[in-house]
Amino acid sequence: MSEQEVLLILKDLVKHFPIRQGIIFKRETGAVHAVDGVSFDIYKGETLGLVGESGCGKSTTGRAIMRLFKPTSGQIVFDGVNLVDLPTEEMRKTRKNLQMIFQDPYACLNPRMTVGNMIGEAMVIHRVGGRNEIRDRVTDLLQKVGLDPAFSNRYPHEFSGGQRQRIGIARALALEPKLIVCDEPISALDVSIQAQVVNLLEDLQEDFGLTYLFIAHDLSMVHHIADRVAVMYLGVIVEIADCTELWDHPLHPYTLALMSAVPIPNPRLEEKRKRIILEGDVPSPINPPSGCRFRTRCNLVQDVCAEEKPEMREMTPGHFVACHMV
Amino acid sequence: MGDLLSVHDLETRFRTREGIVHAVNGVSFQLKKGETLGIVGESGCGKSVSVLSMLRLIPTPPGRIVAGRVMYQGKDMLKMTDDGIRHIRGSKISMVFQDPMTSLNPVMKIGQQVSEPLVVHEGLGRKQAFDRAAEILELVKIPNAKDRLNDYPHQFSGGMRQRVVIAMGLICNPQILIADEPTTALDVTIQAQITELIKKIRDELGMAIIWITHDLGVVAGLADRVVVMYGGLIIEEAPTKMLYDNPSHPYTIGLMESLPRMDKTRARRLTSIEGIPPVLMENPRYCPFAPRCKFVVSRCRHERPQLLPIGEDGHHVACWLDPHTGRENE
Amino acid sequence: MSAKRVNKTPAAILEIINFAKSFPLATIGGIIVLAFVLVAVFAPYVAPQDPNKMNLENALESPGPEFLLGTDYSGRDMLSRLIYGARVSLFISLTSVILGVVVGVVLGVVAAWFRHLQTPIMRLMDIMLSFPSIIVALTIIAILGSGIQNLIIAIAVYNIPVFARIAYGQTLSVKNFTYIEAVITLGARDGRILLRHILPNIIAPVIVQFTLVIPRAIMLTAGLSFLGLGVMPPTAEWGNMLQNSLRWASQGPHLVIFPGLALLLVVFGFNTFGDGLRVSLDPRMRNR
Amino acid sequence: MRQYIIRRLLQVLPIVFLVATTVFFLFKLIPGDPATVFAGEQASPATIARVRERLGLDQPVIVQYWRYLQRLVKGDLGTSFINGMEVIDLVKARFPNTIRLAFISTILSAFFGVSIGMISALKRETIVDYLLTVVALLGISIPIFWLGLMLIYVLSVQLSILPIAGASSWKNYIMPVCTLSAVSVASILRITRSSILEVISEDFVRLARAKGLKETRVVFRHVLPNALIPVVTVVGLQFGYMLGGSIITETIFSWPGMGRMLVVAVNQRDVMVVQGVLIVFATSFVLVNLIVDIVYALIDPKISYS
Repeated sequence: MSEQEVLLILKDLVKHFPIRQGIIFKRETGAVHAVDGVSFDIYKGETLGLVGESGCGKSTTGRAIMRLFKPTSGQIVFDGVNLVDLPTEEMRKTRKNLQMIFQDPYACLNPRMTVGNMIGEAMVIHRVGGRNEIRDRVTDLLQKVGLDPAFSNRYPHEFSGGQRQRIGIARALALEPKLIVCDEPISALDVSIQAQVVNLLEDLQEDFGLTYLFIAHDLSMVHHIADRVAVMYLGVIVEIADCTELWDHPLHPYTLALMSAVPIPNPRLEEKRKRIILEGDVPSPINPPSGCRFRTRCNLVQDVCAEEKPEMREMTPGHFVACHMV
Repeated sequence: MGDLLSVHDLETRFRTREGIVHAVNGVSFQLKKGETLGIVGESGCGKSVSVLSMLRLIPTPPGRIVAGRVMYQGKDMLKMTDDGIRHIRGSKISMVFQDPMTSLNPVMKIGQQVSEPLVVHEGLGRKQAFDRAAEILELVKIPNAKDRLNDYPHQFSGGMRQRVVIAMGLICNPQILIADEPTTALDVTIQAQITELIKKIRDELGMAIIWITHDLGVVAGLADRVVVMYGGLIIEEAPTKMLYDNPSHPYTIGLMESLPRMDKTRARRLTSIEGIPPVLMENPRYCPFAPRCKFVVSRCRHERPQLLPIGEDGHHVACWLDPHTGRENE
Repeated sequence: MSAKRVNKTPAAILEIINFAKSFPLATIGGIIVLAFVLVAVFAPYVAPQDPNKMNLENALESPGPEFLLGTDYSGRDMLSRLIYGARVSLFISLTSVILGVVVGVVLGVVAAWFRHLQTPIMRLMDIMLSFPSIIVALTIIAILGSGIQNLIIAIAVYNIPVFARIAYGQTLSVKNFTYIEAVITLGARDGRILLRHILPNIIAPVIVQFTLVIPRAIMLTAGLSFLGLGVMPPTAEWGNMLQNSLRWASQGPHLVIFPGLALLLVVFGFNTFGDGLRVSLDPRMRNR
Repeated sequence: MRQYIIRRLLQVLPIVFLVATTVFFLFKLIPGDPATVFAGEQASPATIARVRERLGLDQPVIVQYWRYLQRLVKGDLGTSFINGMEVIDLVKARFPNTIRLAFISTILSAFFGVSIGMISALKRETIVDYLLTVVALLGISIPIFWLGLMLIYVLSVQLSILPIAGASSWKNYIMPVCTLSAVSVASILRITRSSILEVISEDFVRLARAKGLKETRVVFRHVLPNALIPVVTVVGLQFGYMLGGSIITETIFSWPGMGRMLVVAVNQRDVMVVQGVLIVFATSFVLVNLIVDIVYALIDPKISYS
C-alpha cells in the first residue's frame, strides 16, 4: 500500500453550514455539522468507496473536495497543492484534473443545451483545441461511453436515465481528469441499468487510468467496485480498510450493523442471518452527541464513549477504526 | 386451500398527453390466508398500479381499469358499490405507501389520523379510539406513544412516520396488508428496523402481506412466494426459495446476475441486461422483454407467452424458451 | 437504445398544433391576441376613418352600415378610435413591460446568484410588490405628472419587482440543479454560467409572466386614463374613451359598451393564452 | 405565540419608516415649488417667501425630513395645500368608508371564491368545471371601471332601482361591492381550485381513501384544511388590492373614501394630501400582510413561532 502514489490527502476537513434566522436581519443561530474532521488519502488509480446513510456528510465531503464551497477548516491536498486557499483563477485551472459525476441523471444536464455542447464545454472553457478538435473529441467520448455519436445534436430530454448518466460521464471525461468524484452515480437508476453504468465506470477506469471517489449508500455496490472503503457516520469517519479486509473483519459496531442491515438476495442465507438492529434514528447533525457520535445507538456503549472522542487507530496495516471498544 | 384474494386478468390504462399508457396488461395472482407475497419489478413495470387497481385507488381520470376481476370473500371488488369497497379498505385490506414524508396529513394530529379507520369503520368514540391508537403505536415501537398522539407529522422522523403509517394500517386488524415499497425511501439501518417490525407483527397477528419492491434482496428473507413483473405483466412466479435457486425467465436471471453480491466473492464484472425497460404506449402483443433478451427467437416478437407452470410445484414462467436448455417450451 | 426520433416536419409547427389540441381555450386566446396585435400594427390600413375627424352632424350615431360601431359625441367614428386605441395600448404596455422585464430580470438573477445582494434587493422588491399596481403607478404619476411617457415609466416601475421575483425564484431553483454545479466543476466563470446556463433555463417562466403582465398593463393604462391621469384626449385610448361616456349613456349606450368590450376581449385573450402557456410549460401541472 | 405576534409587530415599524422616508424624498423630486402651489399662482414673491418660511421649506432638506418624522410620530400628516384642512382629519372622515367597502367585499369574495373554486375542483374535467374556468378567466379580465359603468347604466340609468352615488343606505353598497369583488372572486376561485387539485393528488389523500373514508370526509378533513392554507394568503392580498381598487370604484360611484380623495389630490397636485394618503395606505397594507402572516402561523402547524 505505502509504495503507492498518493493523489489526494484530506486532512481534518470540517464543514459547518450556518443556520440563519430572522426575517429582515439574519443572524446565525446554529450550524449543521455536516462534516466534522474527516481525513483520508486516495491513491492513484484506486477506487475509494465512501459509504454512509443519508445526512452522514459523505456527499458534503465529495462536494468540498470539488471546492463547490469553501470548507470551514482543514486541508484538501490534491496532487501536492492545497485547494482550500487556492485563488479562484488557480482553482479554475485545477478543475481540469478534478471532475464529478452526479446522482440525479435528470438534474445534472442542462435541458437547454445540446449533448455535444455540454460534453465539449470543458474544452471551450479551458481553451483546449479548436472547433474541429472539440467535435472529434465529443464523437470519441460518446462512443467511449456507449452512445451513438449522432446523438450530439440532441437535447437531454430525448434520453433515458441510464443514457443521461452516460452523457454526464462523457462530460466529466472530456479533459481526462485525474480524479473523479462519483456522487451516488447509480442510486437513481433502475436495477437493470445500474450494472450497465457500473461496468462502464470500471472499463473507463482501466482505459484512462482514473481514480475514483465512489460515494454511495449501497453497501453491496461499494463492495463490488471499491478497492478500499471508508464508512461515515454523522460527519465523521468511523472505519477505513481495504475492501476485502473490511468485509472479512469489520470492527466498528456501526459498520457491523450497516453490513448486517443490507438485504441479501438469497432466501436460505436470510433465514439464518442474525441481524443487528440499531435502535432509534440518527441524531441531528445540528447538535451531535458528545464524544463518540455513534454512542446513542451503540450496543457496546460505555461511559468513556460520551466523554472522549475516539481517535483513529490502525488495528492491522491499512485498517483504521475509531472506537473505544475495539 | 382456498385463496383469500385472487386477481384475474387485471388491465389498467392511463390517459396521458403523449397517449394511452398500458400500465397493467392482464395480471393474475392469488394470495392465501397468512401468506406473504412479494411483487418484484423495476419502476414502471405496473406493480404499484396493479395493487392500487385492486382497491380501486387509481385516480380516475386519467386512469381506468379496463378488465379483470378481483375476488375477495366471494365478491368481485371491481364490481362492488362505492360503499361496499369502502368497508373493505382500511378495515379488511389496508395499505402502506413508499414515502412516509408525504403519507401523512400535515395539518392533522397523529392520534386523529391513526384512529380514523376505527372511527369510520367501527364507530368508536374519540376517547376509545385514541386509547386504541396509543396501544397500536406502542406495538410499532413508538416511544412515549401516549404523549405523542397530539403531535403533528412534521415532529417525527422518516422512520417514525413510517411506523405511524403502519400503525394506521393495522389498527382495524386487517386480513391483508399491502406494503408498496415501504422501506425504499428509508436508510438501510431504518429499513432493517421496519422490515423486522413488520415480520414480527405478521407473526403475532397472522395477516397476509403483499410486499411490493424493486429490490430482490428485501423480499428474499420475507416472502413465501414471489411474483416478478415486467412491462405490465407477470413473467415469473414461484415459492421464494425456488425462484432464487432456479430463476427461469431470462429477465429474472439477468436481474439476479446484475446484482452485486455481498454473500459471494467479488466477480470481476457484473452481467448487465442491455437496453432499457419498455415505455408501455401499446398493449404488447409479444413478449415485452424480447427487445432486451439474450435468448430471443422470432416467436418472441410475434406472440405473447402465457404464464405456465414448469416442472416443480408452483413455479410459473411466461417464456417461449427454457433458458437452461435453450429449447422452446411447448 | 435509440433516443426519440426527430421528426422532419418543422418542430415549431408541430408544437403549435399540439398546443392547440391540448388547450383549445388558450388557442382562442392566442388568436385574439394575434388579431389585436395585427390591428394595432396596421391601424392606418385597417381603420375605416380618421379617428380624430370630428363631425358634429354625425354625433352620437348608433351602429349602422356607415359607422359600424357608431360615433361618439363629436361625431368621431368609434371603430376607428378603437383601432387606434389598440395601437396606443399595445405601445404603452409593450414598452413598459419590456422595460420592467429587462431591469427586473437583471436584478432578480443578480440577487439570487450573489448571495450578499439578496437581502437588500429582494426586501425592496417585496415591499414594492406589497402595494397594488395602481397605487404605485399613481404615486409615480403624482410625482412626474400625467402623459404617455410618464405612464410608461409608472407601469415599468411596477413591473420591475414582478419580474425580479420570478427571475429570483427561478434562478434559485435552477441553481439547485446539479448541472450548474457541473459547470462550476468544469471551471466556468460566473458570466458564462449566468448567460449560458441560468438565463436560458429561466426564460420560459419569464415569457409566461410576460404574457400575463401585458394585459395588466393594458388594464392599468386604461384605468389611469379613465381617471384622467394617463393618456389624455384627444388621443384615442380605450380608458379615456370611457371617461365621459356615462354622460351620454342614455343617448348612445354603444359609447359605454364598445371600449369596455374591446378591453375585456383583449385582456381575456392574453389571460387565457398566458394561462395555457403556463400550464403547458409547467411539468407539475401537466396532468391537470 | 404572543411573542411571535409581538416580534412580527416590531418588524412592521422599520417598513413603515422606510415607506415614509421613500415617500418624503420622492416628493422632493417633484418639479415646481410647493410654496407657489400653496400660495396660489398669482401670489407675490414676498407672500411666497412667507409661505415657504411657514412651511419650513427654507430649511435644509435633512432638517425638513427630521421635522417630517417628528410630526409623523405625533400623527400629524400636514395641511392640505388646496383647502388648508388637516390631512389627518380628512383621512379620519374617509378611511372608515373605504375600509368598510373593502372588508365587505373581501368577505363576500372569499365566501364565493372558495365555494365555487371547491365545486370547480371537485367536478374537474366536467362541463361545470370548464364553464367555471371560463367565467373565472372572464372575471380576472373584466375592467372594473367598465363593470361599474355598466352596472350604473343598467341598474341606475335604465332600471332606476339603485342609487348612482353616495354612501347613505345599504343600497349604495350593492354596486361598489360587486364592482370591487369581481376580480377577487375570480382570483380566489382560481387559487382554490388549483390548490385543491394539488392536494388531492398527494399521497396522504390516497392513503385517506385507502383507509376507507367517505369522499366527503376525505375532502373536508384531509383535502380542504391543507388546500386552504395558500388561499388565506391570497384572500389577505385581495384585501390589500381592494384598497387599491377603491381608487377606481370610489371615483365611479362618488364614494366618500380615501381612493377618490387620492385621485382628486393627484389631479390638483395637492402634495400633502397625496403624501398622507399614501402613508396611511402603506401602513394598512403592511398591517394586512402582518395579519395574514399571523393567521398563516395559526393554521399551519409546520410554522413554529420560536
